[in-house]
Amino acid sequence: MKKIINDPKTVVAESLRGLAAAHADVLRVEDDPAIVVRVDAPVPGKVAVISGGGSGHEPLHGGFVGQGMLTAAVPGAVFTSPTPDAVEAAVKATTGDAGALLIVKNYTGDVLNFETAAELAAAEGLDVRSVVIDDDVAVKDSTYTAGRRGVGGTVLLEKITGAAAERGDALDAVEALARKVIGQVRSIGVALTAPTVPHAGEPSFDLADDEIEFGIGIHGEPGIERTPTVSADELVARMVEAVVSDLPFGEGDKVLLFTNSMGGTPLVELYLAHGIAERLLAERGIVVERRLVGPYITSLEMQGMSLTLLKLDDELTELWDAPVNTPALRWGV
Amino acid sequence: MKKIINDPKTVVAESLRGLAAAHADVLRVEDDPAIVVRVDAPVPGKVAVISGGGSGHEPLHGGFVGQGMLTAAVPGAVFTSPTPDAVEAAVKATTGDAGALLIVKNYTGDVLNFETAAELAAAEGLDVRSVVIDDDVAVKDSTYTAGRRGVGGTVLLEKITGAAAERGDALDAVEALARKVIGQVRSIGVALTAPTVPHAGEPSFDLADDEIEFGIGIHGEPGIERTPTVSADELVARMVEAVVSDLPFGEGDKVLLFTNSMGGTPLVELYLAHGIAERLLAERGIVVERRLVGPYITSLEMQGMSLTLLKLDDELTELWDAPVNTPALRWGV
Amino acid sequence: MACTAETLAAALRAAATVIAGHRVELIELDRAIGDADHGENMDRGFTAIVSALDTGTPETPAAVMKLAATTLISKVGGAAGPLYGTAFLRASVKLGTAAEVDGPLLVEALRAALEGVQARGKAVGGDATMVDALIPAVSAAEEAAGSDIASILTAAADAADKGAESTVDLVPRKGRASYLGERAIGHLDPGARSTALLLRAFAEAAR
Amino acid sequence: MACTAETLAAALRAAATVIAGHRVELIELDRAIGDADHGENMDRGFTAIVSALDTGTPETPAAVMKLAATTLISKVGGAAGPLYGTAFLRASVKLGTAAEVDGPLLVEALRAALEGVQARGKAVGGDATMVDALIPAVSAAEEAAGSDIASILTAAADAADKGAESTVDLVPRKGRASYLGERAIGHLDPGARSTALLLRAFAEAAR
Ligand SMILES: Nc1ncnc2c1ncn2[C@@H]1O[C@H](COP(=O)(O)OP(=O)(O)O)[C@@H](O)[C@H]1O
Ligand SMILES: Nc1ncnc2c1ncn2[C@@H]1O[C@H](COP(=O)(O)OP(=O)(O)O)[C@@H](O)[C@H]1O
Ligand SMILES: [Mg+2]
Ligand SMILES: [Mg+2]
Ligand SMILES: [Mg+2]
Ligand SMILES: [Mg+2]
Repeated sequence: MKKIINDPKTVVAESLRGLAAAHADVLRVEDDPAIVVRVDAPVPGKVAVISGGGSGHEPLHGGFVGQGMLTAAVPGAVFTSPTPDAVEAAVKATTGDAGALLIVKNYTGDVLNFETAAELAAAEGLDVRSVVIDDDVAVKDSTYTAGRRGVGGTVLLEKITGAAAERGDALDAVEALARKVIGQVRSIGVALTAPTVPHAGEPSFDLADDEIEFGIGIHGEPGIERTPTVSADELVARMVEAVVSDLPFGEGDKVLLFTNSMGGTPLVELYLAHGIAERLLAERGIVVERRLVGPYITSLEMQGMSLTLLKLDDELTELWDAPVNTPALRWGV
Repeated sequence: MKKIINDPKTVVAESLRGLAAAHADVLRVEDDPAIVVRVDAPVPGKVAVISGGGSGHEPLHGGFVGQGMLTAAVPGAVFTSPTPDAVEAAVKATTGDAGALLIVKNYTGDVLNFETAAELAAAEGLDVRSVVIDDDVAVKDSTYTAGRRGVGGTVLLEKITGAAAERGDALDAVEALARKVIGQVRSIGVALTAPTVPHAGEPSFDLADDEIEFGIGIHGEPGIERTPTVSADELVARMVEAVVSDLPFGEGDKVLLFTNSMGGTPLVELYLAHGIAERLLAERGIVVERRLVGPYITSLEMQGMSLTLLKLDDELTELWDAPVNTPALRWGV
Repeated sequence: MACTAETLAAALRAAATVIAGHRVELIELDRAIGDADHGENMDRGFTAIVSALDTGTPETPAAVMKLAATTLISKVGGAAGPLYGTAFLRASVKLGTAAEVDGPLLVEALRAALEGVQARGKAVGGDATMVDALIPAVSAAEEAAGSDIASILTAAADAADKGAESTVDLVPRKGRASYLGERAIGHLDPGARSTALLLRAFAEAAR
Repeated sequence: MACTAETLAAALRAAATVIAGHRVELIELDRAIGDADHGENMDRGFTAIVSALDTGTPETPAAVMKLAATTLISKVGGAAGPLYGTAFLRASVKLGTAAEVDGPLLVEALRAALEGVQARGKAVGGDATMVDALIPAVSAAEEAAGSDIASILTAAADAADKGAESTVDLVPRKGRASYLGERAIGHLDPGARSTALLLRAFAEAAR
């Protein structure tokens, strides 16, 4: 394992120190339990939008804290959901009368720990709602399983709900908006290589030189299918088909296309894949109105990419375009 | 080799198609020769700021085209300087009476090809100046050698000269400013792994699991020294020492600290390293007034990082803070 | 031998040593079908339990269990943190104010722990989770309810071992391994394994 | 046999075949001490020369050389593009309006090519670049100036081979390999190797 670290046990804490130093104008980091909080939180009269999860997916979530997006982020250990007391600390640090929305990615650990935190916060009289995002079409959904994972759609959900909270929407409205976004966003991911978790010291799965994992999550879990490497044209076509056919997205739909690097895939490849996705969507008559291209929800150094499609309407587009000032997403400010 | 590509020979052209599709609001891509041009170029009355070089360093340079930064970028093949006719095409597409500044990274190929292009453009009556950036302290400088490489400082130089051009500075002033920046910016890089050039198909150098390359460039050239892996504390201390002692930077100096990922290093590690650098500079009494953290000048999927320090004064800080609207750097807009 | 606050604390310390010794094994099991953190998570949690106990042993067995529960909940995270935390918390509630735990009370506490895990995680037997180790363990403990504590725990541990083994042939339906579907067949569930390890450690400590 | 526009074009086509055959070798040499693109760059350039010639052979040897020069300049990039481009351009200028190139004119053209490379790249002998293949090649050609074209080129190619070999023991002072300093000792310079390959291809074509 080769990493720029001192000790696997202190990676997250030390990294947060760097984040705080680099972005003192937009966020602050509180210790023990570690949370990342908007520098001006609590923002009076505004709904707090809070998310979190295991670390190793940066910039998610800490890099999205700031004006117009997250009010707080709760980073767990690498690939491990944060504990309820950390989530509760984030709620307390940011939540006033307007209440808070917790954005939870659908993993057993995240759901259970956030659930407990929400109960604790409710017991203190705070109005806290939770939404669970499960946009990964790779996983079969069923009430008897853990259900679909939350992946790329999380970034879009955080941006859009953060914008709604920023403009002063009430908690009911922000929650309803979140459910709407979750209902119309879908993603799929592939991995070319495996990430290496610092405390594990070895790649999370073994992949031959001519194999890829199709339908990967963001935690180094193997994908749903191991297939031979294929051309970018073929790979992206398969991904587009998986996402489009799921919702389904149809001719004339306006969408946001999010082409995401899992961390180790260079931009030159990512833009190449994005270009293919744009062409394939155009061929289907799907209208790409907004796009996001880059490493925004990653899995450490894993090479690979994901595609996310969100069906847009005027409201969502307006909220997407609204000013945002965070370490990783910034415009209009 | 595992990459999301169709054919090594068409990687750059296909990737540019994706770039153009993703950022049609700020730039356009012209074909044959391939150049990336600000969407509103030529901008009447304003100096054109143009850079370029081999591809594989994205977002450099194409991702920095837009309002307040580059007027045009000239992408060569992967790790190969562009040809003079491509540079000339970029000059012609963007340069009016105000003239153009060419930002050239100090590599034999870049210098020779841009030199020829500048001659061709001058022959057409255009006022074109060139500056050569050579900020890499890893390389010994001498008139008998190829001299220092241009690395991380290039990003800062492009931002600052782009801002000067945007506010309407004349070519003389922009050129003088560029020389000033080049005089007070220094960088050092390390690699933990080697990049793989698509047409080569194999990593550019072989590195054992317990070795790193210290003093690496951005083209997969091996570094100046191969050393055993060390802790992040030790690694960053060595890097800070190399950069600080070179200019040298001294107590009370105000600086911009740029902590750059070479592509494959995840943000969690990069912020960790950034935090260490901030601490070490503070211990030396060097005042970090601005910072940039992320993958901005990369070497494909290479894992590693670089540190760049630029000595600031009020003018440079103001130009750094000025609005910029490019795919990779955006604020104030 | 009945179980006091002191012996329970000692058993938790012993369990911490066992978990530390199997940290890498649990990471490897999770690496195969999950996200390679189960050993790290459990080790972090039990190391924290030992630290908490070092500041003084609570008065009653129930209080010791509660300390362990809250420590697990606040230090482990992931799926295992709330699930084991709930198990310990429910067991603690069942122990009430007793100064000593006898066989029947122990069995009740084990049953409560299982019910807590199922209430929280919604997994049933055959889903290839820690529940597949706990269900047979609780049944075996109930059958042995008349014997001494060591025998009850040994019976539970033996059954848990077998139950954990059974996950090898199952298609996981809960937790991270469920994403793999059929591909997870042939792999031991890490949480089932850690449950078996904990029960074995308690059994050994009770002797 | 004297050299006409047609034979020169044929020699360039032959050279393109040789470069294509050594593409991987040149990439590997550059991978060791540079950025792994020299073979790709040269192959791209000579493939383009062949395409350009396919649209019709220019009238004079000088025009053929000029076509090759401008193609290299506009298709190769990197250090090798402008350097080889300049070499071919200077040679072309020297060839003037001659319809056929004889031995003495060939030698003059080779000398001009060398001077062009040095004017452009500022490298001297011993810097471990293509110049170390070209200098001995030009000297050998000058010594053989009285013989026929094939003999002159063979003498140049033999000397270029030796000159290229000599770069193995040198510390590079120009180009990308110079960043490596002492670590580059033991490696053949890719540009010196491609120069030797080109001269050999021309010599073979002239027979
Ligand atoms: N819904 C559930 N019910 C019971 N046990 C579960 C459930 N989900 C997961 N587990 C158990 O948790 C274990 C994984 O724990 P751990 O790796 O620490 O957490 P995570 O899966 O969040 O990384 C699994 O091996 C399984 O035994
Ligand atoms: N200043 C120079 N003078 C002469 N030859 C040079 C000079 N710099 C580089 N070269 C030659 O160019 C070769 C490298 O070419 P190439 O790999 O195509 O370009 P780049 O170094 O830009 O990647 C070197 O092996 C060397 O022979
Ligand atoms: Mg986990
Ligand atoms: Mg090159
Ligand atoms: Mg796990
Ligand atoms: Mg090269």
